[in-house]
Amino acid sequence: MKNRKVKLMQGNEACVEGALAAGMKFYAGYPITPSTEIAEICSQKLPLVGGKFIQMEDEIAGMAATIGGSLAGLKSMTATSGPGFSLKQENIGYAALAEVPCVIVDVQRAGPSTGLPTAPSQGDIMQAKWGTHGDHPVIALSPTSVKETFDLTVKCFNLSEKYRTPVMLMLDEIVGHMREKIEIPEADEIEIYDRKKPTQDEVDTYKAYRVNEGEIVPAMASFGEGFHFHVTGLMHDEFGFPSNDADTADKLLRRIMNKISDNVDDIVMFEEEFMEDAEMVVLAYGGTYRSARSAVKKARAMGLKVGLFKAITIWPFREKRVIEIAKDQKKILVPELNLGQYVLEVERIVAGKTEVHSLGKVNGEAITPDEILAKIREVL
Amino acid sequence: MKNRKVKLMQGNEACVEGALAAGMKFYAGYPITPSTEIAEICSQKLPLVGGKFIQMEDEIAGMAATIGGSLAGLKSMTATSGPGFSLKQENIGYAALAEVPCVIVDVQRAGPSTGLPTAPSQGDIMQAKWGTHGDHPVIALSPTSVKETFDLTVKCFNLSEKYRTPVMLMLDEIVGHMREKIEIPEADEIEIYDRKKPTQDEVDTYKAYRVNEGEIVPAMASFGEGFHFHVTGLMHDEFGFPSNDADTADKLLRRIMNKISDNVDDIVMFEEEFMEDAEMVVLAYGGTYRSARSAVKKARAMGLKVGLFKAITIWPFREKRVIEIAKDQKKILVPELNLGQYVLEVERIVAGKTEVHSLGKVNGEAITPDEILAKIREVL
Amino acid sequence: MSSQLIKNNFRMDRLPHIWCPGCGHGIIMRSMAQAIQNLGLDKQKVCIVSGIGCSSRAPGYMDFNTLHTTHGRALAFATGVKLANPELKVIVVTGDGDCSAIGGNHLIHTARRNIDITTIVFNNNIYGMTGGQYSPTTPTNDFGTTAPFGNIDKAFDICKLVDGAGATYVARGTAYHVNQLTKIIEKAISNIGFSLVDAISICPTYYGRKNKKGTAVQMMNYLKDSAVDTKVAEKLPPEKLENKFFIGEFKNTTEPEYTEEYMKIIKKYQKER
Amino acid sequence: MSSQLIKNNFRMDRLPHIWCPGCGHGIIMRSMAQAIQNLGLDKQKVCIVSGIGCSSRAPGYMDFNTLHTTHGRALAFATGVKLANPELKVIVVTGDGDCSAIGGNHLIHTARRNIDITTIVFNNNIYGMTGGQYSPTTPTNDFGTTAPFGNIDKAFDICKLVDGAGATYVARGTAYHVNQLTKIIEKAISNIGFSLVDAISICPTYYGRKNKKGTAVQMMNYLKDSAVDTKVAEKLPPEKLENKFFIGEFKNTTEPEYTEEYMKIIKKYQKER
Amino acid sequence: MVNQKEIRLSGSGGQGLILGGIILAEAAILDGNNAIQSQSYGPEARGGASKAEVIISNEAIDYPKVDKADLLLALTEVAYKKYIKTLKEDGILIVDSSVNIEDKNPSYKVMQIPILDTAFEKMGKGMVANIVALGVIREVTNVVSAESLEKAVLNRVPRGTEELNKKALMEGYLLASNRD
Amino acid sequence: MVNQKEIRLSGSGGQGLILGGIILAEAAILDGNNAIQSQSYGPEARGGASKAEVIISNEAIDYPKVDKADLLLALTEVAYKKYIKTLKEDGILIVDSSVNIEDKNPSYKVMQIPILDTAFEKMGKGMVANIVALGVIREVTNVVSAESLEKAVLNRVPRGTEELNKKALMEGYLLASNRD
Amino acid sequence: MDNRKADKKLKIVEEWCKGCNICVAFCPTNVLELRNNKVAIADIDKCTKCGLCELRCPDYAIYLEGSEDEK
Amino acid sequence: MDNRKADKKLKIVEEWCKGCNICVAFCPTNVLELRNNKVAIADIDKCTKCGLCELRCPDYAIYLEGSEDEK
Ligand SMILES: Cc1ncc(C[n+]2csc(CCOP(=O)(O)OP(=O)(O)O)c2C)c(N)n1
Ligand SMILES: Cc1ncc(C[n+]2csc(CCOP(=O)(O)OP(=O)(O)O)c2C)c(N)n1
Ligand code: SF4
Ligand code: SF4
Ligand code: SF4
Ligand code: SF4
Ligand code: SF4
Ligand code: SF4
Ligand SMILES: [Mg+2]
Ligand SMILES: [Mg+2]
Repeated sequence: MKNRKVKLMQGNEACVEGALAAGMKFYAGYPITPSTEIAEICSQKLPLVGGKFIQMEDEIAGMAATIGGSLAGLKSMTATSGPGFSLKQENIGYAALAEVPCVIVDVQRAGPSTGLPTAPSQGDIMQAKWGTHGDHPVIALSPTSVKETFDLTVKCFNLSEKYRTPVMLMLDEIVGHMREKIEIPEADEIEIYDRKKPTQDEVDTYKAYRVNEGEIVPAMASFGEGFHFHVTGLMHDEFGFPSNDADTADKLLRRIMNKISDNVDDIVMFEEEFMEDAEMVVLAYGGTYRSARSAVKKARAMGLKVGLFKAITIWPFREKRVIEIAKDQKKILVPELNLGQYVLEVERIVAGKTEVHSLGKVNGEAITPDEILAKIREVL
Repeated sequence: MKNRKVKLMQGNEACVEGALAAGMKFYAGYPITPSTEIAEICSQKLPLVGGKFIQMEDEIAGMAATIGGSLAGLKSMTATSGPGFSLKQENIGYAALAEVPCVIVDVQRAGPSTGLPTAPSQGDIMQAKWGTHGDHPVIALSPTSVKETFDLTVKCFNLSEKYRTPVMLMLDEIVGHMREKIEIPEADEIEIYDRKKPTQDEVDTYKAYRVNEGEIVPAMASFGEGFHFHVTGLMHDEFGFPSNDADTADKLLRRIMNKISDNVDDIVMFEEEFMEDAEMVVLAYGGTYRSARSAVKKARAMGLKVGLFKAITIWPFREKRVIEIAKDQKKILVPELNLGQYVLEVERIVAGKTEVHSLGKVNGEAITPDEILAKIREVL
Repeated sequence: MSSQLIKNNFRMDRLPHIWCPGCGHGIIMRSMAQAIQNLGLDKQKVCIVSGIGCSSRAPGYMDFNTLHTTHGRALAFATGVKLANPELKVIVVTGDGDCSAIGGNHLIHTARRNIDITTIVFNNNIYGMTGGQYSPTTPTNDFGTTAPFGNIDKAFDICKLVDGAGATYVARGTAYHVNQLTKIIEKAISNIGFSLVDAISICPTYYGRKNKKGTAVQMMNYLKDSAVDTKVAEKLPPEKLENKFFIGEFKNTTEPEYTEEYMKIIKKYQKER
Repeated sequence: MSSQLIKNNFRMDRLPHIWCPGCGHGIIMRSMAQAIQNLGLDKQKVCIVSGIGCSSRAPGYMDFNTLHTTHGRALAFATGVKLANPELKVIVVTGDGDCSAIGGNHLIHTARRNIDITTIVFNNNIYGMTGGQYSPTTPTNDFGTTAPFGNIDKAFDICKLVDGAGATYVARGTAYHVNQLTKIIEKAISNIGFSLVDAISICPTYYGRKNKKGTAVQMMNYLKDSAVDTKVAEKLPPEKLENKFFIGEFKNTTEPEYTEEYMKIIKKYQKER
Repeated sequence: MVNQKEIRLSGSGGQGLILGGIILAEAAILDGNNAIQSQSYGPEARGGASKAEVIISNEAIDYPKVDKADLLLALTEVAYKKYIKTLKEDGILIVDSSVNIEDKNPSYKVMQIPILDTAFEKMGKGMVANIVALGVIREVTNVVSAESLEKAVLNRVPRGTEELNKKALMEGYLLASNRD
Repeated sequence: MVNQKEIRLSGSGGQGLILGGIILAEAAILDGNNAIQSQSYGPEARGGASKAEVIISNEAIDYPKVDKADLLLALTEVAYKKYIKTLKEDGILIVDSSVNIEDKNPSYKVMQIPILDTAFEKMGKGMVANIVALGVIREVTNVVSAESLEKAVLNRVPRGTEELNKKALMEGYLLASNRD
Repeated sequence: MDNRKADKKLKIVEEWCKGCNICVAFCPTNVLELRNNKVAIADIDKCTKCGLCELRCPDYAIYLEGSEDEK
Repeated sequence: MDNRKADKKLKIVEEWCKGCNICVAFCPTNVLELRNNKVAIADIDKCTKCGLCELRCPDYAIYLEGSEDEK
């Protein structure tokens, strides 16, 4: 067995360590509680590995520079919280349409607006999917522990490189700010995916937005490597040039949506526990999952037949598995630190096949295991 | 009968006329296709009625100034399109939490990102609900004709004043840019709602965020009227002062959500046609509704039993009525100029009680009646 | 108990404020209140607007029409308030980050329009509220939590910036030179047009600690020793000006004011009344 | 068929461009290409970045690494590109609206950081792409579709603005004075640091029409007659300068450049390679 | 019975076709009918072909876009080439005489009329070509009454040009009637 | 069997309680246990009461927040007043001797210990109060081993202060053991 | 401001004092001191009623007013 | 730029010309004219090969190059 480093580490710090392990070399952002530690640690650690950190004038610029960094060839990340996440939306849409890989961390705090800046929340879950205008592809993951924050940050980079799309890490103040034991894997234990690049002999034939046979996304050149390509946020053809043609637009948009929906199995991660004989399932994610696990264990100790489903990938949604659960007539309870967001998607997927219950909380405090337990007993 | 003016008018122009009829006295915005005419006409017409127009440096500032204008006592509006709608999101959340009435017009164009700036779309329907971070109340209406644009703009102002909340008019390029016959009602035919203000003898007892007995929202003073109140985007108590108290936060957020959900019947508007014997229903909104109506008429002419449901209020959703339709086993088809957004909410509400079908289009062209007709025949 | 000035101008039940021991913001806020009182403004007609930051908490304590907006957007909200009701004396309280980082665009445009808004920058050369990241006014080579190797950015001179953008009154004061600051704020408020006061504050908690500037008292002494009045500065030899910064009035001109110009249009074209 | 300059520097299959007959943007774009060619820059290492607007369509025609971003954000994207790969010569093409309205904050901050980016403003004093709304550089009293009663805003002098913000090279040229413009762009690109060229363009379609400025030729004549070289201007009496604007170099200094400073930190602290 | 006519006016930017479409629609409204006018916007339109569309009906008009037109006006060759595909098989093409017609045996009816020449030469004002064209269209289709069309034209044209435009209409009527 | 201890350290900002919490958690990890440290952030915290929380367990820790604590350390009266409600009925309160205890007959165990005095007077360095407190807590609860605690302290304190901090720990041990 | 300096008395709002020491350091005549991290008057007789302490106290915890000095 | 002016020939790309008249107006020797809204050469013999038309043509539709004038 490897002699891994065991450390006490904050969630936000693990996010940076994960990013560095994944090969992040560029960070641009603007500080905001409770994500600020991510910027701070990046400013300290990036130069040590030859990477770049820049504090921009605002979140819009932070997102823009992150995309710029990625186009110039570096794995890039930015981090923020609710108000900044709202500001970044326009450029997130740009990254989605122009297919620029990058990672956006949203350490969720209680909103709306300035809200309760230091209080935990899971209020941006729907915004992650719908925050920018127009249809666009979305991948979002949400970690439940410091270790998982490390792992999922690596995963975010991998997915973004593989699918040429912005990927969101939906942290929350609970996980972002707590310190927990973590074993940092050795470099060679970590799977890293780097964007596919065109080869130098393609210089003359390269089309920046053509998907080659057998590939999921177009090969991606970096600025400065000899490929004179064009990148735009307008609808564009295979060369990357603006086009008003209806078919071109349709093809482009459906391709970037399908690259995600066709690969749900590769992207979606979840975990289950206590499911065999469960009559109801608590479906939870992020920091609230920890309360849910505690509650389910307590419930089991009381003899209640409760299962636990951890949604790791938030978007796209794990439709197949949740439909199975619903068909098994297991009731579903979704506790979350908002007034019921993810539960809406669960309701939609379940389509009446089983009961779906919501437990929301928005007073700035975490949901306690006892609150979930009480709801479990009410539902069962 | 009144001698109403009959005119050929553009949708965007009707929006301004409606706003003026409703008492708009302040407009702040930033030009963007296809909403620009709204700003242009406001700049011409507002001074004529003693109102103010200002072109701000960007959409964020446009939204901010609109809120400022409303706090100073004027009925205020801003208009934009996708990219600008994304930028306004942070401050829309502010208006929602601070309960500042104002109207935001989004003339939807094809996205994501810069997309196809002059092409019609209904791609921001979900963003209208989820665009800003954190849970927040949302009212959004979508007109299907020039006349309805006039009427619904009036309605937007009324709802925003009544519920002290930002209200969105989700126009689309189809309705915004077409010219159509409109009869402008006389001033005295138009129902106008003005925000409830505290009386001068309440100067010393006024609490800016206390809901008085029998009222839906707190009475709203304007700056400069002698009430020294405080407005903040932080969670706040009944005085409007920041508070970190869990109960205060909970109470506030639930109150502003409930003021909408408790009054769905007052807010929600819809229309039905051809429903009696319908075996399926086409549920449509905005510009696409017109294609749907044409298609349904053609279908009826062919003997197909198809009904038509016009969603006028987009958010909140007309749950009660849609559930009834579903219970009647009428299949539902939702055609929309996106890859299927509103249909998701229909699916959720229907919860498996009937079949729900989606017809999406994102190539920058309107959905034609024939496309809907073809889908009707496929579904029936 | 507290002084008449405080009682007359502050929301007593909101005090004491949340600022750290020795934070310069409290001194500047008092100076503002003093200036408003000295001018004898009608309290009902004063509207104080801020963004987000330690500094931006000030309006919450002040007993006027007060508005605490989103980060960086105070001037844009204030523009709406002022244009909608030009009778109001609109004063914006902002931080160096709030007004010159995220809010930089609103700052230059509000200056350009010469709209009658007075901006008081509580400039502590750092993002205080979020815990000490460098700001656009942090001097080169200084440290912040996001500048662990020393800041390589050049700092804005906010006064020069708004001058270039079109402000008609521009001045600087400090939390040490309080009486002068009060006078400057009075003149800024009296100017009909866009005025900016760069009020140099101190943040012992973050800027001070990160840069080994010592206690609040030591930081106040720094202000005392390093600030040179512009009028005096002109007469001093360059070597006396090394490592100094300038205070006093930099610009005091009169140009057409935005809301007045707008009212002219209304007067000329208004049909309904 | 077309000239060698065009063939060498443009994407021939994208031409002719979408700009209106007589639009000054085409002249400025050619001047840029000429400057790049004159400097003998390695085409692989040139990256041209723009925002949104008529002007911002330029990169789509130019055969380099090109990036057409979101409205106002070109300089922020460009900052990412440049910092990530300092080897690239980054040139930003932007409009008066793009860079000084919505993009004003990025403009002043990029100038402040003195990062090695050259900004060419295609300044036509109007929002061309959206059909003629007044912009922050529309002169007072001029008309736009949103200034039907005459513009009451004061105009930015973009050169003064970025000077106040910290740019190290600042100059102005026009679509009429093409050879001078090309020289200026060459010098701007050669400056290691933030450079800005305010390239005065003409928009006959909107600005011209709204303000009765006549045909493209008449507007070119206006540029010819109203532009005065700064060097000459110093020697002229004030009455000769009425209704004139200045062209030429306003600032040409050397200060530490952002990416170079960053590389020093990396050299000093980097552990892994 | 529903009587709905869909008309597409095409030519180059600056020929006033959008104004033409608006006037036609307003004339229809004066007749007590319904009308919808729309156009395509777009940066690419700068300098290229321009078009405006009008739907006129005695009933409510649902779908506001014109797909295949009953009548296509084409004032330039570029416009003719671009939009001829969008004319109904049994539609009417009104095309300026300067335009080179390719299809020698079309299913639709072709009327080649010297609209531009008339406006330039006879009237001395190229800018009234749109009004001449409206006259032609009215005369050919009867889709609006002459009375309403004149009223609609006079409502929209700049003061002082009323007589000129009335004359342009007349020229249009003549051009159309002279043909048959 | 699950053995889980939840500890809340409270006092005023600047007393190093968060660092104290981190060290305690790291010591637990050195012992091979699990630990979670968290704290409340917030603008209101400026100058007011400050706290840090640590959960130590021999199993996985799910819910990371401390609701009712097994042990409350309160170094100031403000902190004592604010957090005493959050101590378990059968918990332990370790409180600085300077604090005025109100409840004369509590269900929890009260240990009043001169932590600040010891740090200030005996050690001459107020800033080691947190380390003295850690010594006390260890001695009272045995929640971490002395060996790991010392290691964790030395890992975290500034170079040159190792001996001082070792001594502070010792003083803590003494304070606790002297009591009984 | 009232200018009859001599009439004014020095007052302290102890609960508001955060012990920053600014008033102490900048009192020209050393009237003040910190006790237990709160401002306190060491020697009222030296006070010239110059008002500098009030002017610079960030917390409005010391001021001149009324007719009775604090001792 | 190649400076052997006399060797150069004047060329026109008619499809690209948008008829803005700039080259016509600013040609110092009146070589050019608009025909049918496109640039045309009225009198090539007057051309001094100064290159101003090329410099100011917004559409790159006129230039000096190669060895054959357009007539
Ligand atoms: C959109 C947004 N981005 C970031 C933040 C986080 N934030 C709050 S205050 C602040 C900086 C405040 O600095 P400054 O304006 O200088 O005020 P100070 O606290 O120093 O007085 C930041 C970055 C926020 N609240 N909203
Ligand atoms: C976020 C956003 N807001 C507004 C617009 C609309 N828009 C596009 S270009 C433009 C103005 C362009 O003006 P300028 O930069 O001066 O360029 P020009 O067209 O005059 O060359 C505007 C307002 C947009 N695309 N995105
Ligand atoms: S952090 Fe700095 S600016 Fe903020 S209150 Fe404390 S001392 Fe003042
Ligand atoms: S609108 Fe103006 S700026 Fe845009 S292409 Fe036409 S002339 Fe040029
Ligand atoms: S009034 Fe002056 S002399 Fe008296 S205590 Fe205050 S500072 Fe000292
Ligand atoms: S200046 Fe104020 S807060 Fe500071 S020590 Fe003196 S009285 Fe206390
Ligand atoms: S080269 Fe000079 S002289 Fe010849 S046509 Fe062109 S502008 Fe005229
Ligand atoms: S300048 Fe160019 S586009 Fe204009 S007329 Fe001459 S050749 Fe044609
Ligand atoms: Mg600051
Ligand atoms: Mg422009």
